[in-house]
Amino acid sequence: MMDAYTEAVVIRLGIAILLALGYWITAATGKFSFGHAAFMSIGAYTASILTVKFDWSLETSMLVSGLTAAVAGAFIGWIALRLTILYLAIITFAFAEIVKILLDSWDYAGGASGLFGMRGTTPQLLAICIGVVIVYLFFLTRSRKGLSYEAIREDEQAARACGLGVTRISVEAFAVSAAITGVAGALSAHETLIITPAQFGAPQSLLIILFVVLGGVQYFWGAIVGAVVLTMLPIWFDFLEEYYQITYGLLFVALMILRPQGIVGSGTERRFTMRALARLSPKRGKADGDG
Amino acid sequence: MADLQLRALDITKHFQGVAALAEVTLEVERGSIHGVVGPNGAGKTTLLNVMSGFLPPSRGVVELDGRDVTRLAPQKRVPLGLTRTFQNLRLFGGLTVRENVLLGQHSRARTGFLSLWPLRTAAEKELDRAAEHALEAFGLTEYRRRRAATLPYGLQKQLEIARAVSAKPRLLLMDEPAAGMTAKERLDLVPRIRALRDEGLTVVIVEHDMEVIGAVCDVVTVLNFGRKLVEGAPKVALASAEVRTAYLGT
Amino acid sequence: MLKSGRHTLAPEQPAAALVSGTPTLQVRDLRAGYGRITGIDGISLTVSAGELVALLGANGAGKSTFLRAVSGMIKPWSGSVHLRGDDVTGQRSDRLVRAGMAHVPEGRRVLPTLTVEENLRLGAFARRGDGDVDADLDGVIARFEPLRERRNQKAGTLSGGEQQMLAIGRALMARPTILLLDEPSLGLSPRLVGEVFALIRDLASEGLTILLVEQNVKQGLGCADRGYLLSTGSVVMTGSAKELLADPAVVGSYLGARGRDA
Amino acid sequence: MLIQQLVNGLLLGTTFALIALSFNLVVGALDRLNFALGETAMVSAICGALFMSQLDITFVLAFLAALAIGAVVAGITFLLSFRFVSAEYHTAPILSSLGVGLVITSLVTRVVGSDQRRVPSVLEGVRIEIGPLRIVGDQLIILSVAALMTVLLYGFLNRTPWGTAIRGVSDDPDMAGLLGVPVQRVILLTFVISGTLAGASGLLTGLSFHTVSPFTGFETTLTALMVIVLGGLGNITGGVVAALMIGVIETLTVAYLSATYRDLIVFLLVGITLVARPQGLFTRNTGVVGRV
Repeated sequence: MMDAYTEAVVIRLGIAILLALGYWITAATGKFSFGHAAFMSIGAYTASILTVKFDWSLETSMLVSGLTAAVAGAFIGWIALRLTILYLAIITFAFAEIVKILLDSWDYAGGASGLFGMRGTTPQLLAICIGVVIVYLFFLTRSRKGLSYEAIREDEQAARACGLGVTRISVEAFAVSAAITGVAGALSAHETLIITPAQFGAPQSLLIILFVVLGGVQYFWGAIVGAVVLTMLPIWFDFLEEYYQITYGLLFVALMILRPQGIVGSGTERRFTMRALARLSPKRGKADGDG
Repeated sequence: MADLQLRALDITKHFQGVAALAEVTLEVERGSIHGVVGPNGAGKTTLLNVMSGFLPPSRGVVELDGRDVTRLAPQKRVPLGLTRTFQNLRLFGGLTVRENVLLGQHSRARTGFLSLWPLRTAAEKELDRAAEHALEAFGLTEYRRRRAATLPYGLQKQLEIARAVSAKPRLLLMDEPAAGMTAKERLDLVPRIRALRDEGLTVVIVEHDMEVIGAVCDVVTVLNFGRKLVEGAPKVALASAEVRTAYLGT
Repeated sequence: MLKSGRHTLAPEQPAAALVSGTPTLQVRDLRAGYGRITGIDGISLTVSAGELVALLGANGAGKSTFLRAVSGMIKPWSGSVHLRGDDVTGQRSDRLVRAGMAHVPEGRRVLPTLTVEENLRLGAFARRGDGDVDADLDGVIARFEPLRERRNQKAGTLSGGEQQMLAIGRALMARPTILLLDEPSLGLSPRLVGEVFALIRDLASEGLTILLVEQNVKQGLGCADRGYLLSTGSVVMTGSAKELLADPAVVGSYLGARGRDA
Repeated sequence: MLIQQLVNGLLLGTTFALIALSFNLVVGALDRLNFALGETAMVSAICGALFMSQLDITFVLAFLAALAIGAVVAGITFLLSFRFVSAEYHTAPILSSLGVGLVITSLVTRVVGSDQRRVPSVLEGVRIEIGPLRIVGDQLIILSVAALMTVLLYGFLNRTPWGTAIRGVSDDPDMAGLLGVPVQRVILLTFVISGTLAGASGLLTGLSFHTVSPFTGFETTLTALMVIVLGGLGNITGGVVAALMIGVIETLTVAYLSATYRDLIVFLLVGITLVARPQGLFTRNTGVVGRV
């Protein structure tokens, strides 16, 4: 058994990983949402209402959360994904704000003062969720569907010419992404034990983006790296807590200038890594030279 | 009656009030190689974009095998047997050569919501073999793992055709396939296009290069200022007085 | 492809250059490219005052890359560019315009939402405050008569030929000492191609120094004093236009069937 | 009563128009959004308010200072979030300007505290009455300053060489460079002008509510985004018209429905517009949207 503190850290870490993996799916198609916290809050409120007011089990409520978030994601995706990246940014941005306003004035769910009465979650449940998502991503990235995500990220017109239903594929990716984010929201609500609309504001959305952008979009495990780094940093350096906004802000700025492709992966220059690896390990270098 | 595979009827396309195409009709016979030529700005590429679904026409109807496809999105025309290439290459530069070909097969593969189960069906194995064949046929096998963007220009052009053919189309629209090619590459292009036709493909070529058009086409349509000028066998059409005027001035 | 690597037909410096002293444009051993892909691999070239020099080669030979590296659109990897004796290697395009180099890129690139007049005036941006801009504007419009009635029309609505005229006229507004023209005939009908080359000849006969990049060897050499032939990023042959046109290797490799027909 | 609300709405709309112009200028120059402009407006407003209340500086000077601060902040944002960020990554400048926004907000709360600041009235005692309509001094200032700045901007863009250069860079930056236009300097100029407009909008909005808070940056950005989407991304005139519309709609909602529904109704309106006409209500600035 873990002590309570370790357990809390592990759960927080797990939720961050789940959020990052969920976001990675839409980022893989090149579509960046700026309001994923909205799907988190939809998931959190759905699950909490079901467990607190209807006494459902967390497992079932969690699945319903995922489904609700997926529906919301499909709807927003359908509006926004036919348009350009800037529009997608604006619409998702605004969507998160609408959800916040609606929750703020929804008295049944506690309004601005929030909802409480949840009974907690376990690291095991979280581990199962992450496991399922990782297995899904493992197969996804090796399938034609995963390939079509990359194709859309590269060139939408060419993808259309190849017969790819770009909107359908991106909406599907967006909905799956929202579902996973919704489940993460449900679990996080049962970890914090009280949820308020304010928790799911723009800073939360930005944090989720930062996980993936820091990690890199190229491989899904990059997102895990980003989530782990950004969750552990404030725990290791607790002085960051006070300056977290400035830190995150500066992190965004520095990252975009120095490594917009993230820690993991090499962006467009895939071969560059091979060269870097070749330089690091003499064996590989030789093999490269021969070939 | 001629067996028409593609009909573009009275196509008109306005861009901000300026007509790029005015009531142009193009009838493509099954199994033919149909050339579309004309001076720059004549509306050739616009016509090709309308036929492939990348631009909706302001007026007019596009029929594929007798079916009205005017409002159908480009990706929905692919399963009906229509694919295209682009004037300026549109490859997935960051993906490998083989992945580009696999994407060309998209409309033939299962891609539904749950289609990522790793067990591969016989049909999918067949597709993989088809991809290898396509690579082989276009001389790309040795580059299959290279990123498409790193290929030399000529091979990129080949890859684009290989990708388009991988959808097993019955009709291929080619937008200036000879653009940017050396004289030698242009000469190689002619038998290659003929071979596509001999495999049962109908080909529509938009092209600047009269030599390629003259050598390969069964029928040529000449456009000028968005209107159809002449149509007919290349020798006759290209030699007509109207065409000489359009190209050379008085 | 040519059999031998380098095939110099004439001395590097023609008589004209020796007379006028410092060449207008001198490029030495320029290398440049995109990403990791080499576009041009050590090109040296000289254009003397009043000369019309043609840079020829098939697509992908590196002609446009060369012009882009010379005019500051991309940073050269190594080598040097001297404009009237001053080292201008790797300088930004707007500085080079002020130093007297005007580059009309491939595809004309008029600014579509600006009017014809605004396009022309922007061509003289570096000369703001110099009172002759209005006079030059009238001069350019007099030269390209069809632009007169379109003066207040958005440039994006012009035809291809008109856009090419506007692009050249706009470059002249900077009062360049050297004009770089990248495939001015691209995408124009043969009739318009004839007009554009007549214009280039006129400009040259008025004494403007021109570096012309062309894919069409016959047209390009037809109006040039000297030519450089490029293949896969290097100069494979150079000489006077007459000599190059008469060389069977040139005719064989570059003109192909087309050249014999024409 | 309705007339009075309409006029109030138009007045609110003029401040929106300034911030929308500010966003649209950057969209035109770079096809990118500067998500820190809301915070830029906030900094200018807070500083202007402090100058007026603490240092007893007249409105005119405080306003000019707000413009200057907006310009400087936007210039810095350009250097941090755009100048050195690779153009290959479309979302990169969105993220880094959001980052700059976060930093601005935290810096302001750290330096001057998170209290709301009062903006004293200007031209007290001045009041125009036309029938039932009443316009007070503050509103007069807002209206005339916003109108003046809009007219000046139009004149600048259409009648001066630098204005033409801004539009040229917005069409095709590489080509503009080949014509001798110093592109990076022109883009910096665009950011500076856009910051000036944001600063003006910030202080004028503060003047209309008589209060400014360091947490309004995000809200301002959101409103501006709604306006420019409604008006067509990058369409300068469309943005101005949409701003006036949204100003009126917000005011009427608050007056006749409830303040809670204010944002909701605007969001819904924009959502419906997008579904029906993705390019916005007005014909877009061709080229820009296609390239974004």
